[in-house]
Amino acid sequence: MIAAALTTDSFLERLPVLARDTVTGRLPESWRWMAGSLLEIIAILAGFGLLFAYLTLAERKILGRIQNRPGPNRTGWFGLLQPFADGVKALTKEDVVPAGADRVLHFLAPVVLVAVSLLGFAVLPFGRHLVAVELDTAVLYFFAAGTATELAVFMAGWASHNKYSLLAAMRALAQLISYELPLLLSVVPVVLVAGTLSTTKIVAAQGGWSLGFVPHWHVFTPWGAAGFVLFMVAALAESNRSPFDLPEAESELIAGHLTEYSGFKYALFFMAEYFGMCALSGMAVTLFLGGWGAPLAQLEWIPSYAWFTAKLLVLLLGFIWIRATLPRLRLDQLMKFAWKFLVPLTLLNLANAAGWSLTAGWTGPLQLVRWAVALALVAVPFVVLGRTLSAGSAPRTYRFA
Amino acid sequence: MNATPLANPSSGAHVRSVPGDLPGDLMEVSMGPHHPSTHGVFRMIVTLDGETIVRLKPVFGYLHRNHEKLAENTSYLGSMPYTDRLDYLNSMTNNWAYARAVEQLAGIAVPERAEYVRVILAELTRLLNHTCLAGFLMQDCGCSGTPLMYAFREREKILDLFESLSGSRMMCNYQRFGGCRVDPSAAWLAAAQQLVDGYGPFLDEFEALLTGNEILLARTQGVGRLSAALAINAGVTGPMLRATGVNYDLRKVDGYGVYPRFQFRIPLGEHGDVYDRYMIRILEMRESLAILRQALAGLPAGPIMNPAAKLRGFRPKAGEAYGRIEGPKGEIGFHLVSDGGPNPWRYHVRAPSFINLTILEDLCLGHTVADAVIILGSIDIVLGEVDR
Amino acid sequence: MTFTFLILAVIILGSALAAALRPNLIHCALLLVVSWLGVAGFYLWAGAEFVAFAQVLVYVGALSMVVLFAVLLTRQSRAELRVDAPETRRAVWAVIAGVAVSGVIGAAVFATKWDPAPVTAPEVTVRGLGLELMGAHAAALLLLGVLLTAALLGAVVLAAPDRPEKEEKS
Amino acid sequence: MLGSGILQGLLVTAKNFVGSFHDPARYTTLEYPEVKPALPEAYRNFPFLVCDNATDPLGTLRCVACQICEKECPPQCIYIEKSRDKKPDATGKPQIYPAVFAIDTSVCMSCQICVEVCPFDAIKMDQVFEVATTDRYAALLLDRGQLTKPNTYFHTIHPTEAAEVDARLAADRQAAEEKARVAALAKAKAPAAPQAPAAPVAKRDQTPESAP
Repeated sequence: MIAAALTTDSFLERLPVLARDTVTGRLPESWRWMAGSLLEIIAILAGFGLLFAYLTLAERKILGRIQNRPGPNRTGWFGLLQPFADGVKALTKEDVVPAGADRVLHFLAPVVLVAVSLLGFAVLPFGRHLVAVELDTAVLYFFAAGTATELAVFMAGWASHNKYSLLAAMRALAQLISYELPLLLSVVPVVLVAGTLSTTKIVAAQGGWSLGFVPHWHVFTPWGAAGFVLFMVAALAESNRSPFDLPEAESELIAGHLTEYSGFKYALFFMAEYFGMCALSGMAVTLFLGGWGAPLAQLEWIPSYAWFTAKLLVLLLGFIWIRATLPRLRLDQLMKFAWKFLVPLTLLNLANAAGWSLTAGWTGPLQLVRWAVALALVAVPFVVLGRTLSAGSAPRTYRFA
Repeated sequence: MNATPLANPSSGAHVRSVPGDLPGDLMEVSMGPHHPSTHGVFRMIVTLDGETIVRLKPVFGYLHRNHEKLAENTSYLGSMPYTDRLDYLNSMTNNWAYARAVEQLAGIAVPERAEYVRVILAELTRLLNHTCLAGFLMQDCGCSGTPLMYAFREREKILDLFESLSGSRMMCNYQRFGGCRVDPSAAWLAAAQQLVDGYGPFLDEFEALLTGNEILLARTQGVGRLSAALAINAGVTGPMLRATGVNYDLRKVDGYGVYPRFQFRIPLGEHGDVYDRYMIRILEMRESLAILRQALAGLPAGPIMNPAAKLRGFRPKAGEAYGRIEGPKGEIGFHLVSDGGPNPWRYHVRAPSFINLTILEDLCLGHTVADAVIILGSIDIVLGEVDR
Repeated sequence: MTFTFLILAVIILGSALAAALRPNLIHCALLLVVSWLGVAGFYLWAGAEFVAFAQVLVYVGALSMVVLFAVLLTRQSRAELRVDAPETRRAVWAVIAGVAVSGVIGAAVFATKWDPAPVTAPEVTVRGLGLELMGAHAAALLLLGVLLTAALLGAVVLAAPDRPEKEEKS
Repeated sequence: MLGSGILQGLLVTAKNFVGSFHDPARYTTLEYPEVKPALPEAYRNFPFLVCDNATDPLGTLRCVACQICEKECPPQCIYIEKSRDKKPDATGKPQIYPAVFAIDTSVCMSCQICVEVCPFDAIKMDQVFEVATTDRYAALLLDRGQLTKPNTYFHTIHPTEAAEVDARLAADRQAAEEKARVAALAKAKAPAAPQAPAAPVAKRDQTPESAP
């Protein structure tokens, strides 16, 4: 932690770090680092565990309100105890393991999935001094941890020894692999412009405001906006959420690779999905929305971790909103969308970002030219590729007899 | 490769991996009868080559309640409440078809007011059925229940109308031979008018949510294509037939009841795929609204029931009759053979869902599992009518 | 420091050995992945973070899937996943191959002069790595790119429907 | 442009989300146990036997055990046993009454055909829908005592129909008395005439229709 910055910030800002230091202060020197990181782990687990619990409730409430009904409001005041009720239900439900199942893998799959999806939180800068692990290659670490989820999904599908699970495991793998490419490629422009893989430095690169009220967040640049949208679409697919929730497509393959799971293992899978969603949204906030930066200079007094949480919640609500509205893609359309639409767009976006950083020096009228070229590089391929993608399908007109 | 029972040493359970006559890499999956998207107890044995369907064998009969034999031992009036249970979504149209068949058999005249009320109720049922179908189809496509909930919200308003008129939301048992059981009150007619006025905006909102949706266009266009020739040979009727471009709607062909007095159009599709079937039903709903407006405006006064019609001890003269109407799912008809007794000698229901379902395999070949679910959804079957 | 090195060595070798001996091929593939993770841990222990996470990204993420898909697609049913019982004739050939390979590696190991490990690992930043890669080793990087695209095109050709008469239904 | 349909869809769901907070049309849930549903007057569920006043349910029971509803009921869920003795009905005429009148509510489908065919307005449709019981057999077989409910209750659940039925019954009773009075007058006016044939039985206006 940069001790100098500690003193200048407001008390609220330094509160979490102070809390940790007072607790570890009592321990002998050699134990202090271990205790400190242990506290951080507990904080992350508790924080995101609670966020997962209330995210499930928020999802059911918002879905309900969108569908003109209240959502759960019987357990506790306004349904606030619903997550704990679900947790108890998941714990008390019998854990059935099918006869032909491969017991070891069947047990390991949810454990590995949750463990891996938790790894991502280590490098996310939640606040000015709140990053668990200060890594030079943080972004690479985050996506390296993310790829292991495929392994766990495969283990779940294969170990259940059930036709539906096998079909779904194959679908899930194909989807996860083909959407990993646009996910990574949409992050590369940020690394290129920020010049570093470390998340704290990326957030620092987005500090400051120009013209008094426009923050230097990447999302307010043409390539940044395009990159943000592409990243979010790929994140939707990577965490098996709405338009891409093929693996557990309830209308076709019952619960996909989760068919043979019940009880707490089933709940673990959902916990992993929500952790994955939170981690990817956290990374999106860090890369494109200026991490814990405040949108306006005057709002600096609100602590940085409050800004991070606010942006995270906005993105998560977006996930839920999309889930309530959009139908599901078919597997081949999913693949076509990834390879023929997302990957070319992300590559072009990379070129766009390179051009953007090269022309950083231009001023005056050249600035307009720079913005025009960058916007054109985003809009034109989108429209062209969009037209080829939806070539055959358009709303039709009908004749009447 | 013969059927090698898979000897699994650890558990000793013998699992048949691949049925005998299938080449090596095919996999047989049974979808149903407990499956979230088969609209009731219906089973499809699907043989898959990877994701594409190679063979599909529909299996139904799980909801067979012996309706036709039962009718041979019940009086003509006694069978009327059972017709509600055929296509349990549209009891009013089932009642009307049965009433028409008996009226033709016994030659009973129907007063004009009753004919108008029957048209109003049939068109309300068509709105109800098509809205529900659109909701279920989107549910199969993957929207997590949102369009379905909007559809059910509107359906409840129509069911409230049926309940305040006939006493029950879905099991109306409302039509009698020679008219209707209860005369709709002025308050009921005002409520019906209000519903009709509010339905247009709902349809606009529903179409805004769905019809232009790119994912939906990609999922439904070109899927489950039905050719006009196959549709005619298989005896398919209703929106499925009109989606292939064949202009056949009993309301225009037979001109039964007072339909000739109303101006309305029949939408026709060209490709006959799932998207056309969905859009035809949306456009039909708008036409039903037009009919409802005209019928509610022109409703004459007068008796609701033909006074000469006898309730009990009804013994039509020997003979046979076939009464049919354009139900929401297609041509629903009742074939009655009477031997002069109080019970029909033979009672047969021509159920549109059952006949439309016979071509399920032709539509699904070459498509994936996800498509088969949507194609089944677009055929709009109700198992009560399929199995009888 | 040597204690963690020992643990890592045990993990890598142990899982590799188990992968060789396990009858169930899927278990072998997954144990192989564990050994790759061990190698990544080894890189972390050596302080090369970039290589460690690249190893996890490439091997545990993508390559494990290739191995698992290969295992699944080439086997028809679980029964044939069994490995045949050992026979003496194949054991002899295995020993000969083992001796040959270890001989070559042994020669290479003893031939090189191991200078004592430098006191501190060189301070390597990602920027430095990037410049190095793009500077001195640019040719190798581009060659690798060409190789991978060739592999990709090969895969596409292989995966294309080999039965040309099954034309795409309009 | 790709995605415009999706955006339109998202707008619709957003409108519904916001609407559910202020627009009652977009918030259709009825919290059942706390808020009872407002049943329309025509609502029908399970029949009940009407008796004219609550004090003497068996005495004023309108049902005369003619067993027409038993024959006409499609699922055959009504069981009637005639009484051996007679009891005077509303107009004082001795009538048979049902010794046993049971309806198996697990079979009854509330189709109200029994109400339609009953010539004596003795059976009407109730509006009770909270009928859950723990016993699967005996509790679902309602006997005469459980089925009988007073006419006042009938007025509370089906006001218009009850009023119309009462008017018709009153008119019939009045016509019957009128006929009885005319007959008595004719008998009194001609005492000298040869002994008039036995006083004509006051025929009720609504005799059961001719037997099939």
